[in-house]
Amino acid sequence: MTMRRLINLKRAEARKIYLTYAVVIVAYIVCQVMSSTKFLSSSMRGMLVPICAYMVMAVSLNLVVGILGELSLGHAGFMSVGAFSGVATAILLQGVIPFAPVRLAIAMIVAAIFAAFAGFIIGIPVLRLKGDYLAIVTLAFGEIIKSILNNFYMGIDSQGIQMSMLSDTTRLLPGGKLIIRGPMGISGIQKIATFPAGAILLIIALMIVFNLVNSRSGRAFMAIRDDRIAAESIGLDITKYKMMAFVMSAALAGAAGALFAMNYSTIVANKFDFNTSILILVFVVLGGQGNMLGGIIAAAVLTILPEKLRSFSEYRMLLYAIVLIVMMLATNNAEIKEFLSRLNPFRRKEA
Amino acid sequence: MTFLNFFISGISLGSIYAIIALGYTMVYGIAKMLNFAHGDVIMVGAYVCFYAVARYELNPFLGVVIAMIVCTILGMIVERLAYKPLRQAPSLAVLITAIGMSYFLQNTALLLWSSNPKVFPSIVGRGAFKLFDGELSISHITALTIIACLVIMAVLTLFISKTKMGKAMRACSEDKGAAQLMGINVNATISMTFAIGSGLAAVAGALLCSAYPTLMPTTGSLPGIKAFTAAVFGGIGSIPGAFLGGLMLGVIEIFAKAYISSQLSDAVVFGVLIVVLLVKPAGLLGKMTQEKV
Amino acid sequence: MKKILVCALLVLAMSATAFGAAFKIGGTGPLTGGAAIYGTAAMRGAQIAAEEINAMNIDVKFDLRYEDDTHDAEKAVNAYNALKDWGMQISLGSVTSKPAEATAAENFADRIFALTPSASSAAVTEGKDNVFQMCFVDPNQGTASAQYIGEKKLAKKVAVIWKNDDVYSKGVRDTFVENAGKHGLEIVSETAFADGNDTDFSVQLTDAKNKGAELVFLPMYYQPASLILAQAQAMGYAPKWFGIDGMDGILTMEGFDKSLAEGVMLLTPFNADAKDEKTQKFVKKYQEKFGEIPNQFAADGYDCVYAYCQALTQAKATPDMSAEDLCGKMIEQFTTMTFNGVTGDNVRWMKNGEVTKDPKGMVIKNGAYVGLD
Amino acid sequence: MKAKTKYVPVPSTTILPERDAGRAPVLECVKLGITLGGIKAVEDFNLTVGRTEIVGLIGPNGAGKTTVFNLLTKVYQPTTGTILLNGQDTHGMDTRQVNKAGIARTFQNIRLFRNLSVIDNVKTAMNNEMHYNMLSTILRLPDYRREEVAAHRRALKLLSIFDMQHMADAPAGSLPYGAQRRLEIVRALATNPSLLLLDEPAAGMNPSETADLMDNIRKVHEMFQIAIVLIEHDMSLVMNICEGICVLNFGHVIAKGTPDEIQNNPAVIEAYLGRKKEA
Repeated sequence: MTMRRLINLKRAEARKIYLTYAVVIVAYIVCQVMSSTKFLSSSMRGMLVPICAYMVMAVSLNLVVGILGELSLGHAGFMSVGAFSGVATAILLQGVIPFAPVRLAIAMIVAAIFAAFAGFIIGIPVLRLKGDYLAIVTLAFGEIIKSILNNFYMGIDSQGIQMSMLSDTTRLLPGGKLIIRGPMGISGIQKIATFPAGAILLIIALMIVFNLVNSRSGRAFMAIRDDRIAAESIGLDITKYKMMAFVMSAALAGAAGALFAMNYSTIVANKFDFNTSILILVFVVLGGQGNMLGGIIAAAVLTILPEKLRSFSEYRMLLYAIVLIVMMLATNNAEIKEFLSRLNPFRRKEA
Repeated sequence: MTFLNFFISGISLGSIYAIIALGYTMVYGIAKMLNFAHGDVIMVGAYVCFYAVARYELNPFLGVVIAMIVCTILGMIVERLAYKPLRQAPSLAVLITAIGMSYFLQNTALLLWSSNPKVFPSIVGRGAFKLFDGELSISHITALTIIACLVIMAVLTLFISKTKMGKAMRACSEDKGAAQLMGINVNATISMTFAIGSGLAAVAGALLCSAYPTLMPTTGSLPGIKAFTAAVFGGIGSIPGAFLGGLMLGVIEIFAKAYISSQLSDAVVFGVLIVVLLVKPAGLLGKMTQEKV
Repeated sequence: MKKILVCALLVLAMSATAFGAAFKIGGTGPLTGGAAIYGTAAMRGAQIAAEEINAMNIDVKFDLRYEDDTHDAEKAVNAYNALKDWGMQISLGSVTSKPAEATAAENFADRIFALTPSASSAAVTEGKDNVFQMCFVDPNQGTASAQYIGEKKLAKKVAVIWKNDDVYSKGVRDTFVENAGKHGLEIVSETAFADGNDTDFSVQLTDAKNKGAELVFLPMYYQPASLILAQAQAMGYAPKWFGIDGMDGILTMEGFDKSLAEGVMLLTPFNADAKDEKTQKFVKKYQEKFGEIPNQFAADGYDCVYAYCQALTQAKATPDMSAEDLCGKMIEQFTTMTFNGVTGDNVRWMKNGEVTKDPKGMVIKNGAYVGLD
Repeated sequence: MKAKTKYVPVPSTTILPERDAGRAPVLECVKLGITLGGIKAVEDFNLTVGRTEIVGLIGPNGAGKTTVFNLLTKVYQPTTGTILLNGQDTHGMDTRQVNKAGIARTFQNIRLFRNLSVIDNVKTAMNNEMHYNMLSTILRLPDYRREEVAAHRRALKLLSIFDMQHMADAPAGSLPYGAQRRLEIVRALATNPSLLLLDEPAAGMNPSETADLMDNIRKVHEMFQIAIVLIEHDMSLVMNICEGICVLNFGHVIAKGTPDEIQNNPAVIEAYLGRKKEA
């Protein structure tokens, strides 16, 4: 018992982690029960998988923004790499593995590997920069990934996988199939992403991130965030740890991308643009940097919110913008926070 | 000659980026925030100018002045309502609020002015200076944009180095706490910065839509991001940097289209940006600040 | 106790039929964001048609609802699900291609019949027996354009400028390029643009000019096309211009200098200046209601609702039928019926959901469409 | 072996204590210099530190004391001169490598990992002696547990030297000022240095805190048998604790010697202590 206490984190932090797992699992069970008993509207049911994907994205970006303390504006790029590589894998495996969940799992793993590789390649130059400059370079890479995927063609025929850039010069043999079609993306995807798969991915992502945070690597990430110079002075390899966080985050984003893409019959590279990167960043910031549960809740709320605002028809997105601004003000302005806490009858008495 | 023509197109596009980038860089330099709503203030400026000129048939320059007034007020209101309460908040929170503001302006414009694209009347007509027997042509609007850009840059530089307000701005950009202790009203200074930045946005909007005359509620957002890139390219916070960055970005974009691939031009532009930042991590003209240990 | 329950149920059922006296018809489209022009137009066209039909003395009544999908597949599925929760019986699919592909898959899975006004990609209908299109499918437009230019000997050397991140533009461009050779056309210049760099076209135009293109093919919507025309004029380049249905609407842009579009040819099923009574009635209503001249999207939306009206009447369908029953009836009707609308006469549908109607070759003369031959 | 020395190491004026004589010194600086912004911030700096010596680096504000630390830890790369650490040339090394080679430091403006707990600050510094990999991290394999437990125990032990074990779980940023300074020393010690650089450890402390600190530094010195170089303005601390003192002014060494020698050195009195005496 003492051993456990020794290794394990401070109690409050541990409680937060267990709370996060508990909330996720309870929410999953509730949604699953409601969904199977038809209590959940089609609208909500249709959003379960994308919400899971966005939650994983929030967790993964939180690793970079909240834990490592670097701003990334191109996270959707990794989601995109994962989505395309994952879906392509799933299509290639269609004949080989008939059992969909296994195919989905393999696709997500392949997606994670591809995205991690992209993260590594991008990390080499990006991590030499700091602050806003790092942010703009991640934005640039996000745009570059989008631009490349918009010009990328991949097909398969009896001779194997064929690829080309700019225009379709794959010249597939009869019976071949063009899978990725440049700006037209991928069409006719089998929808094999399921809510349980999404929930499992989320739990895995949380496990990875929490375990990482409470380890020597996680401490190194946070040390770099808090004070880079001091971190160097105690012998931490800044580049190595930044890269580690970046690649891990990219891998999770890739898996989330695959999950997301396989919930729709079609994807295009333009889906994963600057706006999507920003949306994920909003989840992280609104949920509180470094706060996984907050990010998860923000992802759910901000995905459902525009749907719930449909009754306002043309004022919908306007209201969404206002709610977003007000939420940011309410969570970040000291006076408003004070005012809100005064309204809360259950607030703790401060000594 | 084709090369020269491309170069001029690049300069023309670049000067638009430059003029937008000036607004970004000013606000960044002083308030240390990325004002992602800047592109949308440009859009508002363009709409105001459009209605003044096309609907109410005012003189184009009067239209620009009205747009400047509207945008200046808009900029100050936005700053007061959305950014000022977050002065002490982490910079990311302000960034997200700016993005929320950007959505807000876009959707308000959509409701007010509908999604139908409007064709913007050029403020100086569609003519062009022809050189070398018409082999080379520089449109009036290009010439005007470049001149406007140079004038604005010169005025801004003078303003910042000579006037009391300008000096206060520089003080705020160096150290807000110290500036406050020296008796500078930091809030008023930042508010003033937004006013100037937004006024510039109106000019940028009128020029952008004169050069590329379609106007929609989303008109400002993509040029906004490009201009932001340009500002970083030149060294964010630096006024000559924004000018240089804008021009270079425009030229690179056109050359990439012409000589590499029109399909991959964006990838090339951003690729060049990355290479430049690797060689000069604070942009072309940015100051490298060493952290004091 | 039981009696009360039965009574309550009966009342509920009755009110449901009374309430359901109209067919619940729903569609998704971009009503906000960069593509809002298309979604809004289609929705308004459909609204006018629904109002007109509801005012008529016929059995078919519509309860129309449009949901915003911001031109995004994910949001389109959300919007579709919201419509499903509302009780949508027949669907207008989605307005734009990629979202429509996503919702069409849902339509197929849920057995809700869909007739999309303007989603023209071939993948929308591919493999789905209950998804139909009101507009031409993209590949057909490319083929038809190449054929038209070739047969009328409009030009030999052709340039293509297309939008590199757009399904619609890419779809038309692909078949155009593929078929150009067959009709004796030589593609001398092919250049592209994308969302972030759709303002300056000097490079594309210079390339076309230098390579001696006599005709420039513009498979794109009218907003970038208007920029291309203006910039070509500024640089003194005056080839023949050839557009597709997305070009329709260029003349009605507020502030557009119509002289720029002089001589532009386009294949479009709709012409707001057409003299026939149907079109004039529609255009007048649209203008009265929304203060704008309807474009092709609005016309497609309008026709969709009328096509439904005709199909439902002929099938003797009633609003209390389930979506699945209606789906079967609609498939039967749409594969056999002939429809006359503002976007064409003698419109018929093939089994795969594609429409067959004659594209009208139009040329812009003195700021108005004139039929080509 | 890349031995790219700019100068042949020559013995500088040594002030090694008796017990370290005959053992290779921990640190030898030869003609160290740096130009910052056109100004020669430090020039011709020679210093030899014995294996277990405590050296004081003093001088008026702006004399270049912290710059010397920054040179030793490679926050700045020296423009001229050589630094030998345990006989090894540190030329071309960066901060991290220098730390691995045996230098740990504290900072004048406290640089703790403010959002990490006290004990995590210490454990972070033990990173290089932990070896479990990513897989063990994520799956919590036995070597993760083993190494974490060992690190935890050692961290608590180190904290207890400074009597801080009871605040192990508090966020470092929330500690009182004196405790933050002590924590920086513990963190530096956790990297197992052979040379500890303390930059104004007593700054902002009251006399009784300073006295405690002095005891603690002695304790550390005894326990770990390491060399310590400290920058300090509190003369009582310097004179009490240091065996050798080096005085800097305007980037130049103006005097070196034992505390007694320094106290009586006219150049030092003029440049530094003299003013103090008058005051």
